[in-house]
Amino acid sequence: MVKFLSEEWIEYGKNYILEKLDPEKDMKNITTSLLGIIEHVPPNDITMSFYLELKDGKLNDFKVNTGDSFQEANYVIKGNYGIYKDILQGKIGTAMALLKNRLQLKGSKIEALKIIKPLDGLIESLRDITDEFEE
Amino acid sequence: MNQNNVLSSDKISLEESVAIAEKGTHCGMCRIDFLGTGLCPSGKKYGYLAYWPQGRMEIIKHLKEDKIKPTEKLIEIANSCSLCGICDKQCNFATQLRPEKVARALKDYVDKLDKSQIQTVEEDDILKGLREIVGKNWATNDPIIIASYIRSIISPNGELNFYIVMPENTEQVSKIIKFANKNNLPFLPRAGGTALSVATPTVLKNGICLEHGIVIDLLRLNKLEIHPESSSATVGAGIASFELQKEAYKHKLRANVAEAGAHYCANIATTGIVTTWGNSYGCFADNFIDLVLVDNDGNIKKHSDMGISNPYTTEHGFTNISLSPSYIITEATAKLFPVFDDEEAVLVPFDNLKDAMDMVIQLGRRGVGLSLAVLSYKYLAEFICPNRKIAKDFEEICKNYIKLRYVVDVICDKNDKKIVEEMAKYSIDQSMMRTLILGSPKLASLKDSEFMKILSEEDDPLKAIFAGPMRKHFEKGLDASPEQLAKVYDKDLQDFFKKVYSKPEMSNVVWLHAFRILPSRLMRQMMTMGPGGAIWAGDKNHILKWIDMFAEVGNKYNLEHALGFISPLDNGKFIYIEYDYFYDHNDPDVANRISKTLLETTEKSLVMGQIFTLINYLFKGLYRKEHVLYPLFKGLTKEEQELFREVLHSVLGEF
Amino acid sequence: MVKFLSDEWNNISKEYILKKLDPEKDLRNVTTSLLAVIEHVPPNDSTMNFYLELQDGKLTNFIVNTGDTYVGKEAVFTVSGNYGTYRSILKGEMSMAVALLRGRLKLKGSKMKALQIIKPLDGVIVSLKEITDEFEE
Amino acid sequence: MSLEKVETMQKISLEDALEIAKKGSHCGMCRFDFLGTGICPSGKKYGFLAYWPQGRMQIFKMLMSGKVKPSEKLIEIANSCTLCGICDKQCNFATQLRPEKVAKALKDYTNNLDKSEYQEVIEDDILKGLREIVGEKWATNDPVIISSYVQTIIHPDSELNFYVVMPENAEEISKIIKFANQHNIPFMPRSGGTLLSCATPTVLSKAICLDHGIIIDLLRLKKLEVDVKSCTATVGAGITAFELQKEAHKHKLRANLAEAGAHVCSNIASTGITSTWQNRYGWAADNYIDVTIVDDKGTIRNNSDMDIKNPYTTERGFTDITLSPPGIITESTVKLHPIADDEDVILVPFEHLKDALSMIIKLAQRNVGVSLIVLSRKYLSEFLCPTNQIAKDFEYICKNYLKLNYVVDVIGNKDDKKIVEEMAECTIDKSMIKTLILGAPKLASLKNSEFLKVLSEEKNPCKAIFAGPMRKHLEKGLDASPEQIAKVFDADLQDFFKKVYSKPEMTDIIWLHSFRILPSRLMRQRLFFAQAGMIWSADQDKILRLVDMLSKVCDKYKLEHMLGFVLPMDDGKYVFFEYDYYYNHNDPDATKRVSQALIETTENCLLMGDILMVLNYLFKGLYRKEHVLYPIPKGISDEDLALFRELIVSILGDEFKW
Repeated sequence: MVKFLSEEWIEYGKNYILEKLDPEKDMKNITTSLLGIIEHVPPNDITMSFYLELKDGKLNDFKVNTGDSFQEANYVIKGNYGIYKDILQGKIGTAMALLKNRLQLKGSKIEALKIIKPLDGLIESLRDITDEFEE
Repeated sequence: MNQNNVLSSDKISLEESVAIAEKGTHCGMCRIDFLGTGLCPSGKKYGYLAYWPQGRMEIIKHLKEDKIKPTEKLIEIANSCSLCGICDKQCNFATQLRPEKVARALKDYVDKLDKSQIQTVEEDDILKGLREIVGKNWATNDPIIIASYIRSIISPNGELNFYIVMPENTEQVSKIIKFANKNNLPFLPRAGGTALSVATPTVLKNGICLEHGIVIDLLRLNKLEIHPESSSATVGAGIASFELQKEAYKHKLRANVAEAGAHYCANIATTGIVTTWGNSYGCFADNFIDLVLVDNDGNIKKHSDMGISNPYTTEHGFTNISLSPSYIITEATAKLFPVFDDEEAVLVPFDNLKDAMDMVIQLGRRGVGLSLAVLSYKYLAEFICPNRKIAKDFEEICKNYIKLRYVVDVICDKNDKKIVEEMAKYSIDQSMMRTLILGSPKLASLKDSEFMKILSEEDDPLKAIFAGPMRKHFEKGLDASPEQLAKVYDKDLQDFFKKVYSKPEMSNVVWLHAFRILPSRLMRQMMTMGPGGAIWAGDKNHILKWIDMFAEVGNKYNLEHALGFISPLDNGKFIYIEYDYFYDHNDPDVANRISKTLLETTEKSLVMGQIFTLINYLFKGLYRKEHVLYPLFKGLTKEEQELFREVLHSVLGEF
Repeated sequence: MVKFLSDEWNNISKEYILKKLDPEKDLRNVTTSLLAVIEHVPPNDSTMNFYLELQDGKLTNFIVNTGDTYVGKEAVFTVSGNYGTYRSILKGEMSMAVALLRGRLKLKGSKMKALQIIKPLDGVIVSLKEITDEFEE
Repeated sequence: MSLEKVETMQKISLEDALEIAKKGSHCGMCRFDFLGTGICPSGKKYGFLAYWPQGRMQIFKMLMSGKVKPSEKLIEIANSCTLCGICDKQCNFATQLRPEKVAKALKDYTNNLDKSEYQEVIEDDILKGLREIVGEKWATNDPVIISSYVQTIIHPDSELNFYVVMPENAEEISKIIKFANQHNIPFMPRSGGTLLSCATPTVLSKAICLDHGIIIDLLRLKKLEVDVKSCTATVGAGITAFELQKEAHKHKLRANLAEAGAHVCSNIASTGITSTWQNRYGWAADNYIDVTIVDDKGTIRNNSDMDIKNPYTTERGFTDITLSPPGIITESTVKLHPIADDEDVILVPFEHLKDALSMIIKLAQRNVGVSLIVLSRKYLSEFLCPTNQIAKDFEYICKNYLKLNYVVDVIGNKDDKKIVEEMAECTIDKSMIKTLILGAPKLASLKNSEFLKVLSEEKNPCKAIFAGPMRKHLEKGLDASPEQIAKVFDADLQDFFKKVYSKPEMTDIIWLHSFRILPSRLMRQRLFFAQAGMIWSADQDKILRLVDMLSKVCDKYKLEHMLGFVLPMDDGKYVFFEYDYYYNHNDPDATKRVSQALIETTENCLLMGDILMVLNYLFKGLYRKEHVLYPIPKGISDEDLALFRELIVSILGDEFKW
């Protein structure tokens, strides 16, 4: 078990997705990319982001990045550290976070919601491996 | 009638008070002075919900079930009640409950406590930070105070890790939001709370309520300025519809407002202002000249700012569902409209919906009437009658004896009145309405009478009673008077209600439409869920199908249900329909069926097409109607329907 | 006479404004600053800008600058437009006010305030007119 | 009456043709088919203004004054005219001119030219670039073609260093704008051109016209789709009010529109749509569901886009003057409104504005009537009467005999009609209006008759003649018929106009309110400048003071002037007024006086307060009316006035003095 956004987290995440998630069944063979911007990351109130790219349901790229320079992606979701934490701790679903404006979305809501389900699968996988957060 | 002797006894047990409290529905009528009694002194002084009658009723339930432990604040809350009895009068008018008895029980409970049982509450860094923004008195983490917000923003089955903060102005709201973000805490504004209390028993709970974090209670933003010179008003987020209307009326002006207790700004943010006046006063952005709002990053904006990104549009389509406001509206500049000297009410009774609907749409398109709606016998009965029992009998009489199932309800000037009267075979005028209001108990009592049986055998009972020979007998028979009506209230309140009903406005239909104090009766001791939305008025059969659908689903889940009202929008191009399901909010099983009904009717509506459902309405009131309602909604495809279910389930969970 | 936005232009304009424009009469002792962004500067379609600062009607700062990086300070007014517009203003074909009102120059900041100093600024423009004769075509 | 002589002869001298051309005022009525004649074949084929009747008239003036030299294109322009005579019919209805004679003269003139007199026009890089975007045919730098745009977007004194380009869609416009910016060339869209032709003779000319660069003629954006289900229409920038209304009426729907020749999209962008239907159908953003705009960076956007800058608001205050549209509207989705089966019209005559005003505001507040307006006797005469002379006499009669100075003009359903009738002492009904339209010439001829003298001695002449015993006599006396009215037109056109006036719609006042083909008559053989604004209606005396002020200033500058109309908007909270100065656009002294009156009245209105002047809402028709009209303008201070004058000077140049 590792810490959210740490190097290991990325590695675990990658492997987990590759091993546990079936591109067809779980990921519906979707091809898309998602940039998650995480604001107010403790302790130093910094901004971080993770970029995730799926090709035909296979994980193509998954990386974490610190600072305000971001990568282009089909969908950009933005929210504070707390909401990501809630999502990864299973307190709130991604869709719900969107509809409650806890996560702000750049890009079509309709399209985004179409990939919510597979994303949920991914989130769950990350949920299982993430246990440590900045307080 | 065991409740009655509860009410008459002076001492009251905790159990009995909880029995009262559980019937409470957070209609919020105890927070506005709609009967001229003045306001609950402690609520006015301390602000937090906990110090208002509805708050005390909420608190006592959770003490009883040990969900919360007493704190210092509890003592203050209990003692702050002067037992002045204002709440009993207000609550009785709307719901026939006696909150003061609950307050008294709470005092007894507190008196019995010994100091050791009282927990002390620590101020943590978050609270410190909030207090730096709003001042010591106006931020708290006291569990008792927090508990008073349960069911009207906090879900009943969560922990109470919240903060309540009561900012005074827009700048403070902005600071609070920035502070919340920095500390990674979610936040949600609370105004009247009624929309939240209606959603809480249902599956929407998780979506609508705040799971933890900061409750921003907006009650203190009570700026209210009328500008007669430009017939507009500046309205703070803490101002209720009733208060705005009262000010406007002083200048012979009228605002387009929701139910008396609803806060004007919050109402714009949630559904936009949906009223019977909508056809002439507008909907969505029509209602305001400008808004001041704070976005989710804490930035203060105005709709009139040029630099901001388009504040008048929203994503189109059925998946565009929002479960919380994207802004907090802290101040609105509302449009006001002239009140004419020759305004009157005219009601046209119908025994079937189709004809009533035809008429209201035709009137809407022709711009006849200021307020224009079809009301069902259900609304008529609930609004007019002083208590549930009378309403039930009244309803049955309408339905089964006089076949008064719908009324086209028009408020208009004398010219429009002529027009309506020419279109109608006969109508119910002001004085007859007054008779019905004051005579409703007597009428209800005639339920199984000969008079009614004879009447029902007339080929047109409605005509006979409202325009025909029997009118005289009818009026005489009801002997409608404040005295008569007052009799239905608890002994100790009868004098008061005699005075209340002697006030002309209490039986003045125009006034009642403008100030909207009666809809609260839909929530008396029970809960209402009113799905519906705006439907394109071009195809009347489509509309009737839609309404039938609501009825079918209601039957399927055996719920008490009825059409509420129909009112034209956008020059009669659309009509707004509310269809209501009534249920006991303390019964988890029925609440569950309500949820299913809500989802099923929404899905069916979307499949039907040309319908903008309540679910899509939520939190879009501040946009231009042109961007919300157009292009017309097409019916969902199979695949879209799938998607819709997926979305809802990932939001609301399977059940 | 020099070329628009050249170093000489910058220097001469400075002197000229200081010498020829009376802070009180011509510039009405205004204190303000103006950042002018010039887009599509030929031949390479580059972006330039000049920053101009008046203290009580005295010119305290005047810098020309190439590329999208602006002078550090935030100007009270930022006007942006393409090279052609500035050219016709400096050639006296169009007044700055008209350029603003026609949207040829985009203004950041209050139009009301901007127009209050339009006269003094015109003074500056006129002086720039007199020393500028060469443009990229 | 030298004109009549001219018109009867076959061959026409250059001088006589020039006479005609000069009288042209670019009303644009020759560019759409409002009489069922079809439209000018060459204009339809070639598109550029030069190939339309109004363009030929302009070109002819330019050639005669030597401002433009012949070019190859001139031959094409001259020959493309088939002398089919459609333009004479259309133009005669509006202005009584004979453009075909000018076309003939232009043919003669070109035939007599010899090759050496033609200048050669070469394609430069800019033109090449433009043609790559729109295609060879639709971009030009030919001076003759360009000269046809003079007075409707080009200032008469400016050199002709322009390009004209006719894009087909938003994408092409976007490319054109990006191309223009990249080469530092200014550009400006042109639609109907009427607004520009009205401004050109005045001080506003330099500020409004394009100084040099690219004219984007939007005529080819012809999309027009009515969606009956949602009561909306998608309208391209090349569509005129008349064309949209015609489509809408096919479905028993009505659009809220400006004058017949005005283009719908540009009208939204410039002043917003002002019409007699405005109180019910709304103003500014009320009129459309969505618009597609190309901004001045060339970006294409819709007002329904979420991530654009707030498209519904504007700066306020008297210094907020805008002289060009916020972008080019290439397409708009406008609202349409159902037409009630029992729609009827009713006119209430008034001697005093005060009474007419209070009636109309009351009606508006109570939402009575769909179309609602106070018309002055001036508008009534100009609209109804086929020629200037007849209009003059008609107005004289209204004023001196009938004391009919204003009418409250209401279109509504039968219920509305009843309400108005109950309020009014006497009214003019549909059939009487038909009589007045067809009988106008006869009525005018009664100017000094006994009949009218007798009538004028009645206590209430209007009542006597419209509702009283004399009505019969009047109807008989006027013997109103297509035959009668046709007589006033040139001999060779009388048969045609007999047919025209036999068509029901030509005397159907409701149709005329919807299709608005009559306002063009305000521009017949002369121009007018419309000083307009919106005034808060709570203080009705103030509105009267305003009108009084306007007329005093016009007297001071010796202008023919009259209130045009007053109409309620925003539920009667505001009224929109138009006050017109009429003048000969060929008389430079007159135009100077018009300009002075324009500025002086504007200043006075700013000082009065509660008024939003045309100078301040020009090009704000896209915004939400709430953000344009509120807060209500306060009267300005003296130092503000000084600032305003400074501003005016920097717009109009120092030659403008007080």
